Amino acid sequence: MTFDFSNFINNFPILAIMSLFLGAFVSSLVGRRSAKVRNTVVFLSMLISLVLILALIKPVLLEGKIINYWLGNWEPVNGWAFGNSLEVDALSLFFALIVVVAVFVSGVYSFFYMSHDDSLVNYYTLFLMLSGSVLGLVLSGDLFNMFVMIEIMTFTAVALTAFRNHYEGALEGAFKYLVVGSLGSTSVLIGIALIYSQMHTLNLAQIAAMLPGYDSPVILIAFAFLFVGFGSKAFLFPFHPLAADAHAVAPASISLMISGVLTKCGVYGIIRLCYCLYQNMDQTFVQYFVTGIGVISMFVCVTMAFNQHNFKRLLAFHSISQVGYVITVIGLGSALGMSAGLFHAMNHTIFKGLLFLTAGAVQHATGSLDLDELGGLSKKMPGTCALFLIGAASISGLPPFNGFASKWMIYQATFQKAGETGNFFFVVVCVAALITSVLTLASFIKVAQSVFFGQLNLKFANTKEVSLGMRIPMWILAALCILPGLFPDKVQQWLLTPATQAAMNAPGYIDAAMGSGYAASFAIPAYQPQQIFLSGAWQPVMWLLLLISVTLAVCIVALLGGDEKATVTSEISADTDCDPKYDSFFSGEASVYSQVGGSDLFWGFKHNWRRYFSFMHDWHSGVVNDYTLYGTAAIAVALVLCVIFL
Amino acid sequence: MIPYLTKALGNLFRAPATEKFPKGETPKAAPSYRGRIIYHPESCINCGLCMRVCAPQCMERTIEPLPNGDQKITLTFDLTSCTFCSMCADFCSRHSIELSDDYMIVGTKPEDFLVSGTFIKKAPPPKLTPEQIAELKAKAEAAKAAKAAAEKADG
Amino acid sequence: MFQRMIDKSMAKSPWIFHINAGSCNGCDIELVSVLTPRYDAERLGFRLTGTPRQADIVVVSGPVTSQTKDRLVRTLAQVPEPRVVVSLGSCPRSGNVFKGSYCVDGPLEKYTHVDVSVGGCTPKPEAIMAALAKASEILAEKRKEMRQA
Amino acid sequence: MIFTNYLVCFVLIALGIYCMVTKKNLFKICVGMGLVDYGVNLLIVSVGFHAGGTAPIFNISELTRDSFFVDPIPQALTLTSIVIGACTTAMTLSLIIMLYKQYGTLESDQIRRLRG
Amino acid sequence: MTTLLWTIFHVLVFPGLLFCVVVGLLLAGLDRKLVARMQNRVGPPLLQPWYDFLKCCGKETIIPRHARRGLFLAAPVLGFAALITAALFIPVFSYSVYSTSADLVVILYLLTVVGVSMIVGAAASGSPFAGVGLSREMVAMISYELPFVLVMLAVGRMAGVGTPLGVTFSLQAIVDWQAANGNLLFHWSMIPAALAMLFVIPCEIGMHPFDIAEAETEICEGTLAEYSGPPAGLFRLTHCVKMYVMCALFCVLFLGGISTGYAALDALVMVVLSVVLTFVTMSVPHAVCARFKVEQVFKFYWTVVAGLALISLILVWLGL
Repeated sequence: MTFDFSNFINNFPILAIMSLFLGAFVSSLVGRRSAKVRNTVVFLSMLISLVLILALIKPVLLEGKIINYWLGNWEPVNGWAFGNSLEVDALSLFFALIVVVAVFVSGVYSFFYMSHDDSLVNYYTLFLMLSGSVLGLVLSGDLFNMFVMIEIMTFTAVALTAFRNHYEGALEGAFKYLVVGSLGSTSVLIGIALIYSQMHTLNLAQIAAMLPGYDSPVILIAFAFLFVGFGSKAFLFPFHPLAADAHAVAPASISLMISGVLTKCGVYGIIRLCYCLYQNMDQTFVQYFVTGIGVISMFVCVTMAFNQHNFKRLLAFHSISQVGYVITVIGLGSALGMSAGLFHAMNHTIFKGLLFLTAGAVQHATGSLDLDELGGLSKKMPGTCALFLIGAASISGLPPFNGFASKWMIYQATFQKAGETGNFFFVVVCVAALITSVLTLASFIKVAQSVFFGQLNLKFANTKEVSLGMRIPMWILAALCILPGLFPDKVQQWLLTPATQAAMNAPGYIDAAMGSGYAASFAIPAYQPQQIFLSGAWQPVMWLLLLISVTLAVCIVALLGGDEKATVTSEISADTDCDPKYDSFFSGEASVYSQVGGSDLFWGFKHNWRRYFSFMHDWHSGVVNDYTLYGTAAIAVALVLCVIFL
Repeated sequence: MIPYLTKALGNLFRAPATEKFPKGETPKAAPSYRGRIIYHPESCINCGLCMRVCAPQCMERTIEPLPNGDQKITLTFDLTSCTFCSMCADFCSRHSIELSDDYMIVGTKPEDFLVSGTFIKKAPPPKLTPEQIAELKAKAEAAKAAKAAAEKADG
Repeated sequence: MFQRMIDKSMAKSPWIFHINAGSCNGCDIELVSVLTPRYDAERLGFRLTGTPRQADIVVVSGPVTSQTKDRLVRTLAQVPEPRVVVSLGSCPRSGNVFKGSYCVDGPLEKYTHVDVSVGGCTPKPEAIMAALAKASEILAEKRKEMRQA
Repeated sequence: MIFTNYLVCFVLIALGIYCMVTKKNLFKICVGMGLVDYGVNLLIVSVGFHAGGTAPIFNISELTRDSFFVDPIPQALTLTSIVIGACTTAMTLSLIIMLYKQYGTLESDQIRRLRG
Repeated sequence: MTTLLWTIFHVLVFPGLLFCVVVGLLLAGLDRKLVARMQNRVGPPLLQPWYDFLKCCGKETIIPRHARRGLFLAAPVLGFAALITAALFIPVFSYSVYSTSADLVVILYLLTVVGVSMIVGAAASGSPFAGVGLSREMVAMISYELPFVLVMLAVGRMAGVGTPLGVTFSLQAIVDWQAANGNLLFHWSMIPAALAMLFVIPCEIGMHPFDIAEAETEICEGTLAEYSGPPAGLFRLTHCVKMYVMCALFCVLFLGGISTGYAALDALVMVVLSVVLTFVTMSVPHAVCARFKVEQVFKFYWTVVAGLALISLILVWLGL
């Protein structure tokens, strides 16, 4: 008997999903007995899904295979798909990779981060269900499957948000998330029903084949509903207050999941919707629509972050701002834009995950997330501080890190689009992206200053660095932050190009599911692989130069001042508390806790925009009815726009 | 804005207003400048009025008796505690104190700021003992008697 | 060679930090007038810094009142070596007219070694210039001593 | 007749959203969510409706070219959707109970600690 | 082997470290001298920045108790290195060493790194004055970044109209375009952008009317409040070199077509132009203006300067 590995690999996607769901089931069964067994089960199920998905890299991403798994072997008959299917092309796998890595890191972090909480069995069960549903969503080849997964995802996320229900606002955040999130889910469901009413099928590939040639207003309405639905899962404007509320109160490991994974599901849904199902990304209106929403999310959220006093709430706004970047470039409809968007989506999961985990570490160590209260933690938690700085540099797009590589691609994509089409709108988009980047930087400077630098609040004098188990997942993410920044061309070659081509290649997706020639029979033109014009990337020569310069600068200091025996600072006195020489200069005053609080920074900027900020503050009223109203209005606007312009 | 600009650009082609001070000679102070104190001990009569009027009490007087009964009087002005109000000079009836126009009162040691003068106050003639008085009286009487005798001899 | 260059430039770019230890502002105004176009201390490399950390010459004016004493001591300690302390006017050395007041904790020499003093109430800018020039010479000497030590 | 279905589900959804947007009481918001759910379920069922069709219960051997039945998939979908709706309601209610315990009120405009 | 030697030469001597430092310190000295002359003073000697830097190197380095030692010391080094790297990407007219296809973005970000390193250093020093200083530095950064980006896009579009992508961010391409079609400064649609860039230069460097971050009398040198000794000297040196880098960037962006073909002569022209630019953009405003307030800087840059750049961008976009 020969074991046919290349066929067996077809089972990997479903096994990966099932291992997570089974893990949830088993851990809830056995977990009450012993924490060790529970953790083992959780760890094993995460590990299995990670390994299975990693094993798919070679065939799917590198060799371009599209895996089709028909549940119960209900293969399509006469060009009509009956059964449920999992369809894994490079795009799905790309997102699946993001998901499993994030889940793994978050899970390992949870073992230590959540160790002080009770009823952890529920936590891990919900956590694994969340993971499984997200993985199921991105690997699914079936529209209704996607809806079910979205619902599971929303529930578990809500439940996990409210998990620490004694925290102030945890229940409130969860409630808002549930109410408005269910509005989004409903919107998806309506869209699916409308599509089904016209297509009489739920298989993504088949719909993708039939839709573009089908002309009906119902389809356009369905587009609006689906877009808003997926958008609400990505927390795009105007659904962003939910994310802010949910992130701020959820445990950090769950914040990572919500920002790094759940929003990616929304992004994935939008990509599938626009590129695969409707294939209408070449229409100017859709480009304007998607890009416009992206730009608004990006800009509004980054300015909202200036108003925040809560560490995680601030991160939450940034999270949506970065997703706004992704959506913006995906809306360009160019291969480079897609590539940039995917890269940034991946990077966002990594660096935002890292930042949420550091926030979690700070909360774990000090019990506070208040930016005005914290300060000077870099002395007490040097490791966490270094990790935070890596994350902050990445999200602000400073050169050596991954954020720079992807943001560079984003600017190029938008400006190339502008150059090609001669359309001023995309110039504005490019400028907005650049400015948002600076504002992001400003906002993270604020966090760094008010949490890690400055003076130590005496309240937190006994703070200890978090345990190694919490730092290792963070270091994994930090390494992932640095590596793509160092080798963007490899990432481009191995991950982004296959995923981009797969996303743009709707006929290939259709043919893989429905048999070759199926797309052509619906008059969908065969896909010509698009060249990704990247006018330069961060190249090794620049590394060399930067490295040499750094060495030089160090040498200068060493030569000129460093060998000066008399000027070497004595280490001993730096630590004694009595020598005023080593106090901060505070106009001669005694060194008391005199931190410039987070809310006091950037006065010059906020003062000029005070009207905007006060309007925005009122607009994010915190009342669930208002948020529902914004959601409904979004649906209504999308409907009107789609009906008029499409 | 424009006037400032023209002024600034014009200044480029004008000689600077800066004095050459540390190089070259020290500029003179204003006519009635009250600078470093000059003390003329030779005309001092040790009346002590200057010390009475000095607000920061910058003078110090030491009186050192000499074996011959004279007094060596040293008056020291500590310029680091002087306000240069010129009160002492105004009150000095003998014009022994004057405030010069030397303003360069810079130093690294406390001694650099001291202005002092010494003069010797002659001791008054010693007192006569009763014997001496008697003797003197006797002498005087003798003289008187001699004079009277001479008159008598003439008359 | 670098060391010798540093030695040379030490005297050419002394930066001043000014502490007002309860002064009546007379000396402070004169110190600022040193930087005006007429005297232009900048041509000798002098520059007023805002922080003691970058200062080479600390100029103290005022009779060291009990309110300023702690601040003065702390700030003086925060000046990196080599440093030169200049007392400006009569007050820091003696207390001047405030001598013996209940709120004066002078003189300055109780708290630090004063390298150069300027007398006068207030000193003329030329005198201040001369004192600063002297201070920068002392600065260079101190630097040499430190290097040889 | 099928038009009535669509009208009713539109009305249900609209009422539900109206309820969610304007009613301050948390329970009423929950009711609104339920209404929206029912409207959508009705929509899905109506989508699969064929006038005069039979119930889609066959053996595979009975299936012929002439058999005329309503689309079974929407019904399956509706079942799933109903289950999900029930879960939503349960979850919402439990959250409302906890919220009432913590905040002491059911008015949504007093439950706004997270804002700005 | 020779390429390696050339690389080392480029980084060390020209157009890298030595050239930058010498020209930067020369410009700084000139600036101080010129400002002094405009204020009717004699002013410091031309070599004063040298003396300042060397003197700082001879001083003690105090690391305050609240400071984060590693970052506190690494920040100036990192900023200086990033600046030198940025300088390497700026071609001296035709003599371009490491021109890639998107230098402008690289330079923009490397200059951001310079600012950020200063901010991180300030944050790491733990002083409240530095806290205020860094927030102001950041506000200044937000202020000039918008017009800078707009200018960059306008130039990129102008020089890249013929290319397949329609835009170019390569400084080499921009220089070549100017050599063929005339300097951008003399295209009337680019004049507003050039003006905007002239305004960006002093704020990017933090020269006097815009030195809100280092207001020495107000917030005790702001970001540098706790720095002493060599690190402080390195920050000052960075400041001086930045003057040259920004002037060179302006020359390349708007006067790129005046290459003579000889690297040495080009370098000389660059230095002369930098001196002129220093005078126009830094010395004159320094002598004439009082310091702006924080919110005034922001307002000025986002309305007047950004408006100028935007006009240019729109004109260029309309093909004028």
